[in-house]
Amino acid sequence: AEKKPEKTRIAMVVKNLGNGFFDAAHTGADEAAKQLGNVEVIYTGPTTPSAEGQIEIINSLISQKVDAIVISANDPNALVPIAKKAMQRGIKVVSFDSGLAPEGRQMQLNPSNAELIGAKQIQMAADEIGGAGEIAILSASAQATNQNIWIGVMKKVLEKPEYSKIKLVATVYGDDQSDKSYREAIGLLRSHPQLKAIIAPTTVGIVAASKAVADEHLVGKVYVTGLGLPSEMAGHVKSGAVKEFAIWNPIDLGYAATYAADQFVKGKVEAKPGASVSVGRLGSVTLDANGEAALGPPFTYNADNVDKFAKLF
Amino acid sequence: MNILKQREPLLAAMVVLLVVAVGLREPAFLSAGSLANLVTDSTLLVMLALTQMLVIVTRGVDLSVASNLALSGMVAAMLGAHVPGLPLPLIVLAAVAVGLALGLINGWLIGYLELPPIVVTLGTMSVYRGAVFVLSGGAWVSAHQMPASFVAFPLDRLLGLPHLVWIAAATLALMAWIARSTRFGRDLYAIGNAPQCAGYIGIPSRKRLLGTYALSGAVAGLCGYLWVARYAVAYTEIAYGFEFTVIAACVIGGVSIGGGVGTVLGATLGALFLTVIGNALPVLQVSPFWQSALTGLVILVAVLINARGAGRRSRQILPLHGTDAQPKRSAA
Amino acid sequence: MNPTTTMPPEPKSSSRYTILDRETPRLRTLLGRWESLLAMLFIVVFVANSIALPHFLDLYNLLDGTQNFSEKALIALPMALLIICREIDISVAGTLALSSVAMGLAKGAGFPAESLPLVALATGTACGFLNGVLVTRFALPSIVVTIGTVSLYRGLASVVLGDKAFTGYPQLMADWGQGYFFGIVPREFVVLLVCAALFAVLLHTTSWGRRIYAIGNNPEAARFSGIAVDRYRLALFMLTGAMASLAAFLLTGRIGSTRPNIATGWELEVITMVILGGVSIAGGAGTIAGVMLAVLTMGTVTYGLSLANIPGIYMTIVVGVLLLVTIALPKLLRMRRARGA
Amino acid sequence: MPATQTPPVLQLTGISKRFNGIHALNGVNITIRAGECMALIGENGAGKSTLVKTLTGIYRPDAGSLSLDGKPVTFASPQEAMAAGITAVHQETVMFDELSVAENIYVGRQPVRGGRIDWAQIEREAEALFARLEVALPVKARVKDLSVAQRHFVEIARALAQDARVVIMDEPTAALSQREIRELYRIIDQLKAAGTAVIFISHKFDEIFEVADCYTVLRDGQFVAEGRLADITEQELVALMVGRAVHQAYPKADAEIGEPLLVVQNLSHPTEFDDVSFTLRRGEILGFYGLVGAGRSEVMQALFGLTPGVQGYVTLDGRPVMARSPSEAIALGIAYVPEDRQHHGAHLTMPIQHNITLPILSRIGFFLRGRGKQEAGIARHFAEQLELKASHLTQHVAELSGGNQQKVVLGKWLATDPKVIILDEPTKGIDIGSKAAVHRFISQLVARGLSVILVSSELPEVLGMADRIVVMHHGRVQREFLRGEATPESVVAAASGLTMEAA
Ligand SMILES: Nc1ncnc2c1ncn2[C@@H]1O[C@H](COP(=O)(O)OP(=O)(O)OP(=O)(O)O)[C@@H](O)[C@H]1O
Ligand SMILES: Nc1ncnc2c1ncn2[C@@H]1O[C@H](COP(=O)(O)OP(=O)(O)OP(=O)(O)O)[C@@H](O)[C@H]1O
Ligand SMILES: [Mg+2]
Ligand SMILES: [Mg+2]
Repeated sequence: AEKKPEKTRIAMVVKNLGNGFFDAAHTGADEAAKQLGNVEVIYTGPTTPSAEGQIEIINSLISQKVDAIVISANDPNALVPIAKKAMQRGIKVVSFDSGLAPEGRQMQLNPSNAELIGAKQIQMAADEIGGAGEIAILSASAQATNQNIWIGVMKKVLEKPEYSKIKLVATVYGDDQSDKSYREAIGLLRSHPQLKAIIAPTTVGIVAASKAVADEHLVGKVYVTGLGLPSEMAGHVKSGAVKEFAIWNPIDLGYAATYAADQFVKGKVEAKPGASVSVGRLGSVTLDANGEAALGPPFTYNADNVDKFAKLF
Repeated sequence: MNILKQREPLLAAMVVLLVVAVGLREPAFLSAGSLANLVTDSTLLVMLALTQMLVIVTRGVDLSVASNLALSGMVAAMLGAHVPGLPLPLIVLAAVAVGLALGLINGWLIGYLELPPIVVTLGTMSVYRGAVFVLSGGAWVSAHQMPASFVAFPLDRLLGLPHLVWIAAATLALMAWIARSTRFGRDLYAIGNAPQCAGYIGIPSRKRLLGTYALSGAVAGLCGYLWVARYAVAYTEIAYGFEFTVIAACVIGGVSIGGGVGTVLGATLGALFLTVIGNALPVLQVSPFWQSALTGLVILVAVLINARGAGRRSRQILPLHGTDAQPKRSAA
Repeated sequence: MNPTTTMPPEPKSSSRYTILDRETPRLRTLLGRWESLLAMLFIVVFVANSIALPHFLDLYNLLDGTQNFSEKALIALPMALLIICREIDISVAGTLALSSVAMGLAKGAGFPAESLPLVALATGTACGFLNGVLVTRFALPSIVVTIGTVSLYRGLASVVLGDKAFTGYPQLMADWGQGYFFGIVPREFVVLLVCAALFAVLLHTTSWGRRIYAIGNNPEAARFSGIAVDRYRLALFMLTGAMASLAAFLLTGRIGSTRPNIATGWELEVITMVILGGVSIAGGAGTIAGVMLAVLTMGTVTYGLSLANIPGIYMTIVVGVLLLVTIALPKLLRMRRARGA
Repeated sequence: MPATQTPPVLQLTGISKRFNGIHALNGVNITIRAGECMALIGENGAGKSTLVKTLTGIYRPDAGSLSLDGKPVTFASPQEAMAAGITAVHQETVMFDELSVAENIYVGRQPVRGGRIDWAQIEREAEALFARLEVALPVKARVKDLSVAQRHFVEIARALAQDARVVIMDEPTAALSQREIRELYRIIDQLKAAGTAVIFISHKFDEIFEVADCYTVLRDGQFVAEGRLADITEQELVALMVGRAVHQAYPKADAEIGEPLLVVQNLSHPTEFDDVSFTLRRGEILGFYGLVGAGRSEVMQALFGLTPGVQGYVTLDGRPVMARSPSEAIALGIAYVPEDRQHHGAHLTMPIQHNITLPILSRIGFFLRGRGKQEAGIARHFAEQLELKASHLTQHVAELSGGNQQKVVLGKWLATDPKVIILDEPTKGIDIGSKAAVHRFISQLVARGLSVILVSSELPEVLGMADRIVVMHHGRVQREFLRGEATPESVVAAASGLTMEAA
């Protein structure tokens, strides 16, 4: 006895609320909705980044009979059953940023591809330390999917001859808690006196590592790089602990994912390899054999441009 | 023999032993800088463990400290970020005031409404944490938004020691004085030993409990500012789950969950012990996947060592065999 | 079997005092019961949600919504018994994680699907056994022990899994975790109802249950009354571990994967359910009906909020306030009445 | 001896206090005079302790007024009562186990000098206080290491430490030995001489007549009578209190004593007792006497399977037994009624009926649903036998007066239908009427062929009830008396550790 609302309702389910990255993606989603007209964005997510929390939310979204779910998953597998159920009930599922396993979604939109992201981070580190020396990785939790993929890529990239003088001495996990990340960073500095760079592919980690380096008076001796948001990193770029870091544009990512979801809802594309999906002002992307598509390379920020972008996201 | 039976010296020995053992494996750990960092790193935990100790002594528990810390820290960070030119002391005062207010809510519910502490603080823990999100809209306050003096204060040095250490030392002295030399403090022990009896002899239990949770809240508020300044970032999830670390520090320090027993020295050593573990594991390059399991094991071992002989006490009615032939038991 | 023998066969000496068999039932005492208050709260919340939310009053949705709390509620049942017995178990979520990991390992080792629940059960019970032994043998407070073991259990899960995950569980598990009876009632919910009934019978109608109350009421006197207090405690810890592993079985089946951070933070939610259900943290009081009403109320509130797309963190506020209000309100009213009188 | 003319210190007019509709106190008028010791007398549940708590600001009366030195006062809190000079030794122990003896005396009002508690002064004053009381107690020791009697002295010291106008003692002698009771009398005399008013509550009439000057009788929360003890006999007093005559003589029926039932040989424990041997015959009452702390309770608890690490040889009915847990002991037919009813005896927030059936649940059945009638029947049987005063069987034990709680505990153990019942201070805190009921009940038990071990610190009780008396001292059996040969002097001497020749 439900009257189907006329608007297309697209729910954006993020890893956790209160995360600057996803807030920016939300901005992008709203932009897409405005452009498309007749689209309503429901922005939601659990408080702490847990798969169980996202499952609860999807459950309620299914009850609400939304038209599409755009999700950054906390667990590629755990969310598959519920996502499948959603798809059975006619809801389109598009994952972005941190993906779902293929059977649980129509499409995965990578901000960039993992190869590019991994290579980029190694390259930034290499540039900062002059191509030789010890480096270490400070990640989020050991369960973070995309972090793990990037770390895998980084390890592979390091096998290349041009990086033969760079040695990865440790991978540690700060669980995205500032105190633990800080302590782990200090631990790295202690146990590896020769350390030249810390790569932190997570925003809590890169912030904590920068602070640790500054507090230990190692600015200029140890460089921090990785992935972070300009608004959160601006201070540390200024302090000198970070020379450059990278991130893709989360606004674009949110925009594109929402736009793509709408395409699926309208039946303009089908989820099959090789399909081309329009992503509005960003052109179009093509699905690969896994149903994945990527936007572009990550963007690099440094002292020259960070302030400008800090105001945006 | 007697020394071994006391908790504090044993715990102190364990801390020293642990530091030395880690130092043998990884000499860098014993460098002056590293040890100084260890002390600095322990400060927040020490401060929170001390007030938690007083709370536990009254047979209570304050599960809301970490949420309180996050909320006060967020208030401080937002004041720093959005009210330019606000003098630092005022910001700190605001953080303490927020913490105090939150502590008073706990204290009122527990003292005046006589509700069970674990339930009350379980509730306020969720509420305070949620309030951080509501207040900040979920947004971060990052380093560049905070004034430089705001961020620099905790680690700036006075007479060679960071402010953090001075503040912790002052807290330690204050708590030692409260616990040992004030009626307020002694009343807490009486309340913890026998809550009903405390009422019979005229101890104003309600006021005392209010004061204890208020103190716990105020210190959590202070730590809130110190935390966000030290790590130069404030967001909803800071110090998530830290309450259990604080309680674990107390428990390792010999503070009895059953109330009435606990010393300032013990709580401090318990906090130091956990800090050493937390710092040693990364330095020793223990696999990150082992860290949680090892921490759990260490807590259990420390608690077991603490508990030796504290189980069923038996009395001594028979004359002791040995030197004293005649027992002096019935003194009356 | 013949209890009349316990009565000495001699003439009844009539006492000077008359003692009624039971209190004359008064409506006010009945209405003043916690369960009645909860039931009313539940009805209010339910009706309010039905009016305010268009998608709420839909049998499919409601039944699906039960999946959000079924596993937690399964752990809340033995937790209620433990708390009635003056103990507490903070390590349940760690036990759950470790049980899930054990199933993953067993599956990897080629165990048949039917044996996986047994593997989980064995692991959970073993975890509970360790808790129980530490508590009873060394006379340690359970909150202290389980703060330690929760780190240990979750830590072991992380040691085994590292940065990987177990996936690809057999269909059997998905059937139980995601499946339905009659195509509409989630199996998990049925499991919960059956377990709740069993627990209610155990606690409220058997001598075991009576003894659990007695232990919580006064453990020393219980020991003096010939109750093997430590054995009951140990058994309850093991039961809690076992129920946590049942939850692990269902949850793993529902989400089809195991990571060390599975079910993080559940212990507090479970304890909140139990306390909201009117189980006294001081021991000796509480009912399964209360706990189930609290579970349903909390489930309805959170489901309503999520249907309204209110961020999860508001739910924690609502649940926290609910907890505080429900325990504070009766106290405040009583104080008010005392002052008015 | 001061005459009636001494001025009233404290006057109670129309004091009422209700608990859930029950009048614990109902319009009580009492006058308390300086330099006098007033005995407050009443059955269990008469409202004595409630009165004490009302006077000390713990409860606020529902109606009525207090006046101190003629001026109306109200006590909103115990501090206010204390500040007005009213202190009490409560019936429940008020002790802080982890604090030192000295601190226990001054807790809540420690002297502060220069912003710090003056510990030296506290210890000095505590020592001076004990010197005045002529009691030797280590002031630095923690209270948890003291014996029960020593704790009582700490409580008394606390009441005396504050130069009170009115000192109330609610059953202060319950845990004291003969000699310690003498000490207490002396202290009360000291107080009277100093012009302090003393309210003395006890169920033991010999004590009342010895120490008090006048009496006030309460019954069911109501004032019944007052007067000078010199003008009344014990019989009359009892009649006032109970509202009828009570046969106080120990109703020791000459039961037929059969063959040995419980034989204990060389029972030993590393720290508590050593080489304890005795024999209990069928139908016999074996008294166990000793000073408080002699280790009698420990021996009994060992027999009941509560104490690990016990060695020795025990036979019941000729079969070797050594209970390793209370449930084993219960199954063997041994019941132990503990002396500390609050901690070991009663489940305070459980219904009376569930308290009574707790040890016999396995006999009632695994499923209890539908057996409520049966449970109530068992409970009712013992409640009536023991003249329990309660409004209904599902009432919580906490709501009963101290003595009635003791009756519930007693009923619970009788319900196990034991062969041997060990009663550890069964009449401690029980009023005289009920005490007679308990004694009558004990007699009935042995008449039915049960054997009773009666541990008691009350000499008349042991002498009146027991067929034989075992006297313990410092964890060892000092001497055994037959019924005929025991005299108060010889028994007390043995309990004090004097050798037979000296006795
Ligand atoms: N907290 C309470 N709640 C309910 N009823 C109570 C409470 N305290 C006492 N009563 C009731 O008030 C009456 C008086 O009790 P009280 O303790 O004053 O008796 P008592 O004279 O001291 O007896 P005893 O000699 O046994 O100590 C009893 O009927 C008791 O059941
Ligand atoms: N210092 C103490 N520490 C712990 N428990 C004690 C202590 N003193 C007494 N108790 C307990 O209090 C109760 C009363 O002790 P009490 O002084 O009567 O000693 P007792 O050995 O039982 O002597 P008896 O029964 O011969 O009088 C006993 O149950 C005893 O276990
Ligand atoms: Mg009394
Ligand atoms: Mg005794």
